Amino acid sequence: MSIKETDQNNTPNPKNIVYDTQDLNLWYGETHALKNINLSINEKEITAIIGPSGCGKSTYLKTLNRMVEMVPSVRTSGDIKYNGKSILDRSFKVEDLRTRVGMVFQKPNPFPKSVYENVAYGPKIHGIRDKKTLDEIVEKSLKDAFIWDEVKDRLKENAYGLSGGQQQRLCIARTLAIEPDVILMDEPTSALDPISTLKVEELVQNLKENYSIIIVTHNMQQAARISDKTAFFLNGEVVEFDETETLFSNPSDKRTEDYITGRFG
Amino acid sequence: MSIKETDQNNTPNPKNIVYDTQDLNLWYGETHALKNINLSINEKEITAIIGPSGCGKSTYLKTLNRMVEMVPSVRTSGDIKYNGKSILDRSFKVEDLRTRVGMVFQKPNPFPKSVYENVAYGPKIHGIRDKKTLDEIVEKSLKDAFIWDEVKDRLKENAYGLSGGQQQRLCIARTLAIEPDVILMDEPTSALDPISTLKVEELVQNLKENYSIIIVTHNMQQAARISDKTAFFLNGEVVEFDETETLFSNPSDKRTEDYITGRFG
Amino acid sequence: GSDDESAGNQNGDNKELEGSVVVDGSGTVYPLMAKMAEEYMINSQPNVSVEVSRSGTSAGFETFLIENGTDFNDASRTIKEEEKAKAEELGMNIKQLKLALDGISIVVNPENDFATELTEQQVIDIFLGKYTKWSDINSDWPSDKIQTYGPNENHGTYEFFYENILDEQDMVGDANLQQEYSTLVKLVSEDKNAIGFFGFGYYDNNKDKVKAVGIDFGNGPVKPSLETISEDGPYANFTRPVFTYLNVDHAKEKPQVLDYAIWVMENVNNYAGEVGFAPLPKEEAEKLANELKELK
Amino acid sequence: MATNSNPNKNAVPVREMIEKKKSSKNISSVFEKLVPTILFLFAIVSILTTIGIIYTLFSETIEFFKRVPITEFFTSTELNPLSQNPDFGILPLINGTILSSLIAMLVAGPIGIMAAVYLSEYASDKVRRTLKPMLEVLAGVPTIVYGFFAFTFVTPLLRSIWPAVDATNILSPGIVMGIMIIPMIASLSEDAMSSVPNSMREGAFALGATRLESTFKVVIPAALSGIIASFILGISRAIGETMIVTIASGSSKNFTFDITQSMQTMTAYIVEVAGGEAPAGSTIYFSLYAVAMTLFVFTLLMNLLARYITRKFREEY
Amino acid sequence: MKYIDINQVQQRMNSRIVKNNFLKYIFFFATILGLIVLAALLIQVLYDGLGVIDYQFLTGRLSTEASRAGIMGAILGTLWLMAVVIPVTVIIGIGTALYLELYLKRGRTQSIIQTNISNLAGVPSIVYGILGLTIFVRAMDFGNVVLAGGLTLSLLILPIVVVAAQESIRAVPQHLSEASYGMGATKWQTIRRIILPAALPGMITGSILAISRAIGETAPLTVIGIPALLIPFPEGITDKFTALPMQIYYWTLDSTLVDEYANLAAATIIVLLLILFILNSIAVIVRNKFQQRY
Ligand SMILES: Nc1ncnc2c1ncn2[C@@H]1O[C@H](COP(=O)(O)OP(=O)(O)OP(=O)(O)O)[C@@H](O)[C@H]1O
Ligand SMILES: Nc1ncnc2c1ncn2[C@@H]1O[C@H](COP(=O)(O)OP(=O)(O)OP(=O)(O)O)[C@@H](O)[C@H]1O
Ligand SMILES: [Mg+2]
Ligand SMILES: [Mg+2]
Repeated sequence: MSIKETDQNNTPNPKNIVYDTQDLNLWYGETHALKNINLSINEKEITAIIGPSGCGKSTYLKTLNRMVEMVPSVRTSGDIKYNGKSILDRSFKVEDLRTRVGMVFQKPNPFPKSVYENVAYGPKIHGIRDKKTLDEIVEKSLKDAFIWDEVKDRLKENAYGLSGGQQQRLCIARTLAIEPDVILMDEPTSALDPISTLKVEELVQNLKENYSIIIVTHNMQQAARISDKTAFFLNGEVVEFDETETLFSNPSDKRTEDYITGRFG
Repeated sequence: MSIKETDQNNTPNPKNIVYDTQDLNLWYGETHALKNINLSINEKEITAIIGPSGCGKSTYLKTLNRMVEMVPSVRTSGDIKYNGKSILDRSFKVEDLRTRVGMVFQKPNPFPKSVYENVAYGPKIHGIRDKKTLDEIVEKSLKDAFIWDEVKDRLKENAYGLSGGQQQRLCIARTLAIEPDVILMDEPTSALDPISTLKVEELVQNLKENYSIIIVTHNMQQAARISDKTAFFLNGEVVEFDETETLFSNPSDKRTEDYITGRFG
Repeated sequence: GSDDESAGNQNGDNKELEGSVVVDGSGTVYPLMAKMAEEYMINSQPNVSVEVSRSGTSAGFETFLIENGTDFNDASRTIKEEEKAKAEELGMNIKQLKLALDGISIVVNPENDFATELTEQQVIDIFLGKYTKWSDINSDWPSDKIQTYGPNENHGTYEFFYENILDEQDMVGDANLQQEYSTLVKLVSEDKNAIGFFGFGYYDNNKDKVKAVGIDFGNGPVKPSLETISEDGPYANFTRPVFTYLNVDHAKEKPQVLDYAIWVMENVNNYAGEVGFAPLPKEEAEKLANELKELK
Repeated sequence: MATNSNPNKNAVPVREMIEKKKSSKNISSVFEKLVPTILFLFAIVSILTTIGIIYTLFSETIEFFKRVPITEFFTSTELNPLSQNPDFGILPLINGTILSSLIAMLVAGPIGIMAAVYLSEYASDKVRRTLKPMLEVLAGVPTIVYGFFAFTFVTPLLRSIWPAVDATNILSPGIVMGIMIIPMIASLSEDAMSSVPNSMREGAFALGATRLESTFKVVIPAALSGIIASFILGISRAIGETMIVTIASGSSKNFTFDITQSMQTMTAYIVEVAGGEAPAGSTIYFSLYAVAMTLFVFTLLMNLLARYITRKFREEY
Repeated sequence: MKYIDINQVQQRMNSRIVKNNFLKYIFFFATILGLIVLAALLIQVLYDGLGVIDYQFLTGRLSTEASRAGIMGAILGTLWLMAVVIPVTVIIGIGTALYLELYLKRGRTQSIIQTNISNLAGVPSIVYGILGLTIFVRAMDFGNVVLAGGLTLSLLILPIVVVAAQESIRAVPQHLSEASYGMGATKWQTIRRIILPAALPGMITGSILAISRAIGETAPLTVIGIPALLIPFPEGITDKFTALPMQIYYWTLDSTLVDEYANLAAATIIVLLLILFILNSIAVIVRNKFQQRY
């Protein structure tokens, strides 16, 4: 409940920190997947996370909305503050957190329902029943996700009839429908063709106006193109975290340089 | 029956042709996988087949012992002569062909039986029942496959207890046990570690004395190291077929050059 | 169909009754009881439901002799002392109603043309195993081994045969005793050296498959038939009565139970023959019916 | 609270509405906590069923063994529950059960495995996809129908071929049970054989083996644990089968190995006693539970054995 | 030095190939043998029973008189049984499956319950009959009414329903529930709105197949005790009843008494098989029609 107090409508300070990670460690059973992560993520920016496969990018992202808990063997230490509140605390309701923090997955995963029902799902589970309100939310979310024109005539059709790129934008619209503060994206374009990828990238850049976005990507060009800040992960550690321009043009760590020049990964 | 006449104990003419492929075309349903293949393969030589993934290398190899027929939708046109006999002819008995032409697969596939039984399997199905003869065959084959010393004390153990490299040499021994004329090998080392790979390569070069070997490989160095002749496949066609040395040092086709210098593939 | 349409209307007052009547007990009596239940519902009281089970005489008594037990229990034997004692213990009034007479029929394979007549003693000796071959009885008969058949110990018929005919002497060891009469009839009809026993109804219905043996009780051979089966007739030695027991308390509480009991005693002679039982002497049935009417 | 710093988001004040609804969420959060408890209660039913089965069988069986010595029960070949000096030997029933299951397996084993071989190794995809469901129809026919069929069709047919066969016998229900079990064995064995990787077959073919040789010398040995498990489950099924034997095998309590004769199985005995004259509290009534207990243990052991075999001998390819 | 004499190999080759081809036909024959028997069974049943089936037979009451016997009572009895079996098994079965798959942590408890369920699936149906007789008919004193029979059959098919439901839950891709959780849905909301709808076709198919098993079951009912003659139609779950398979059983047994009973039994089999056929077709249709592609 107290999340409200630090809502984005407070003093519009662009350097507001939305996520503050302190000494985060995470184990999957014996695997030490995240090691002493310290990261402060700003509001209304796009933060990219890059790094070779298995370095812990997805794990970190899933920790931010506590989705990682779905693996039974997970243990964590350290702290993550979301708008000042400690989210790793058991007393913190995950449902609350996830309502404020949306997530978009690598593979488009619409529900096997109609386009409309997909978008209306979030508002509905949060108790919005009024048909008119729902209609408005659906329309607005689909518009914000740049997909309204393509689907407005087939709202009643099953979402699986859409192309992969459309499905992914539908998933983004679905997330927008509950008006989160933050959107987490885990390689949202890796399953898409180049044209759909471009569309999604464009959309992400547009969303930045209203949302804080954290995006995991394999594709360094993509990180460079769209993000404000970039974190480079390696073996569960943050090797470097900086303005995207700085990180790509002038990395301060040798390993970062090796990675972005394609010497490994 | 007439295969015998061209058996390797005939006049030791090194330029004897063991396989002669003429205008071979092959379709998997609609996919045209092999296009107008013409290739003559010499006896007692190592012939390497290289090319990018999906170019039809395995398909061609499997056509040579008609294993490709296991895919129900396969159609072929053209002809393959094995020691002068047309093998694509339905009247040609595949079991006969496969007794003369052994095959080694990419992933080691020993039977889930003892080491001994693996090697004795071929002779047994061909009617050899005598225990002593079988013992001799097993020992000789394992020796020829350079694995006797490693397994002689565990002949009764299950073959799955062996390492990957040992399993692959066991599969080669199993093939040697039926005393084929030709051995087809489909990327026999791609699932092995470097040390095992070297052992298998050494073995292959030794086998050349007595057998005609056709080997598919992804690894151009390997082809260069061990083969006498090399065929370069691309999109189901033979782009170039020549002495290995010539092909690698002085390719006559631009595409071959691009491929061997790593420009694609 | 019913041959006596007026049967239901003889029943004094024509008051419409409803409710259920629960009958359990002997499988031998079952065909008769089921027939009457059905006719009663069709011709007399369509709103009364009479349900008939056939878990057997003894099992039936188990569910009869309890509080809220069944209303009737069919029995192919008289009630045992311990069963009577149990009823007394419960303070339960029960009444024995004799329904009809059954004749134990001795049957052989239809191909058997020699053993058409046997004396009572010969039958007993066969089932005691004193003869093993037909030729042991009569040297003219074939020297094939006799195979005996009968219903198993589950059946009142067996009990009667064992107690009253064999006088509680052990039956021959290799007798083929079956639970199902269907099986039994089949077995006898297909074994030319068979000799078996079962209720008259099963013989009556399968005259094409098995052949009854005439029994000489001292006055020449008698075959079982609706005429010869009676407690003082020529087939008396192999005749046994079948009963149903009424819970009198239920009869007093539930008019449909009493009504059914009266109807049964008034009509049983019309249906007995149809399902292979010989009728009671008229007076005996009437007497029971009148006793029941007094319960009203 | 106002969200006007963010005009774009304000067409519908979703955020605000969600926050408001949250207060009313308490009821649903109680429900949320209740759900696992309710579902747990459902899950407990299966445990209770097992406890119920074991408890009822056990308590009455113990009562039975107070009256009939356990050694007599398991060693006597005489079963005359209703005679004046009753004998309670279960061996005739075990004998009947084993014989009928044996006959069933002699039918279902070879035919089932041959069908599995055909479906897994020889049939084309299309043929397999039509034949397999058709075969499974056989498993869906109620056993009472098979009983009728055994009694009115198979027995007369057998008798016309082999006159020594009795009108009720253990052979006919055994055969029909076998037919009933074919789909089970075929289907489970086919699963086991299909999961043998194709590389095994390729290995055999490359050595010049015919399909028959690759099947019998490579595929079947590799799938053996699955095939054996399917056999054991088939036996378990045959042991527990009731109506076919009840109808078609008569009720003689013979201890004999002559399959042309009538015999009784454990299951048929239970039907006979439960449906016949079995006064509660009598020894014969308790014998029902003792036999049922034996039957339960038999089938349980078979099922555990099947599972053990599949687990323990699972092939690693 | 050659061990393998190519001449001998050649000679053997033909007989090996002939053997292979010959056995192929044997295997094919074995596969269709079951179907041949099925055909024989159907033909025999139709031959015996088809003549009996008419309006009177289907809607009439039971009778000892073969010519006027009808099976409406047995049909209704079977329907009433299903009125107990369907809700009980579907609710408990799906509930159990949800608990096992989604709430219970993998571990000892989970494996005990799971093992228990697969063992229950292998318990002979007649043992369930004894359980029903002891618990429902006697201890709970329901008597041999629909409720007792229905509960007995429910316990009998419960393991099948649970396993089928578990499989359909497992078939719902993880990423769908992740998406739902990712939007702040609670566990129950996710189950109710995402997992259950997606798993439902599979659950329905599995349940129908289990229910058709229950419809054909006879052994447990023989143990519970069903009246041989029951003319009134059952009107509720506390009424006594008879059911289609019981009627087949009684008529088969009594066919010696009255020959025509064999025809009545055959006719009842036709009705029973028809019902099962319809149910199975529905199951297949549900499976094919509502199968999700994710
Ligand atoms: N469910 C799990 N159980 C156990 N270990 C896991 C699990 N998920 C991930 N890991 C391990 O944690 C480490 C980090 O995995 P993670 O998925 O976060 O990597 P990633 O950077 O997202 O990789 P990719 O680019 O391949 O998606 C890896 O070593 C992985 O093997
Ligand atoms: N069973 C099959 N059914 C249909 N198409 C097939 C089948 N096997 C191969 N193909 C197609 O035939 C073409 C040649 O395949 P093939 O396996 O021979 O290539 P390859 O050169 O061996 O590739 P790789 O190096 O990846 O093993 C490919 O386009 C492939 O998709
Ligand atoms: Mg990842
Ligand atoms: Mg290949």
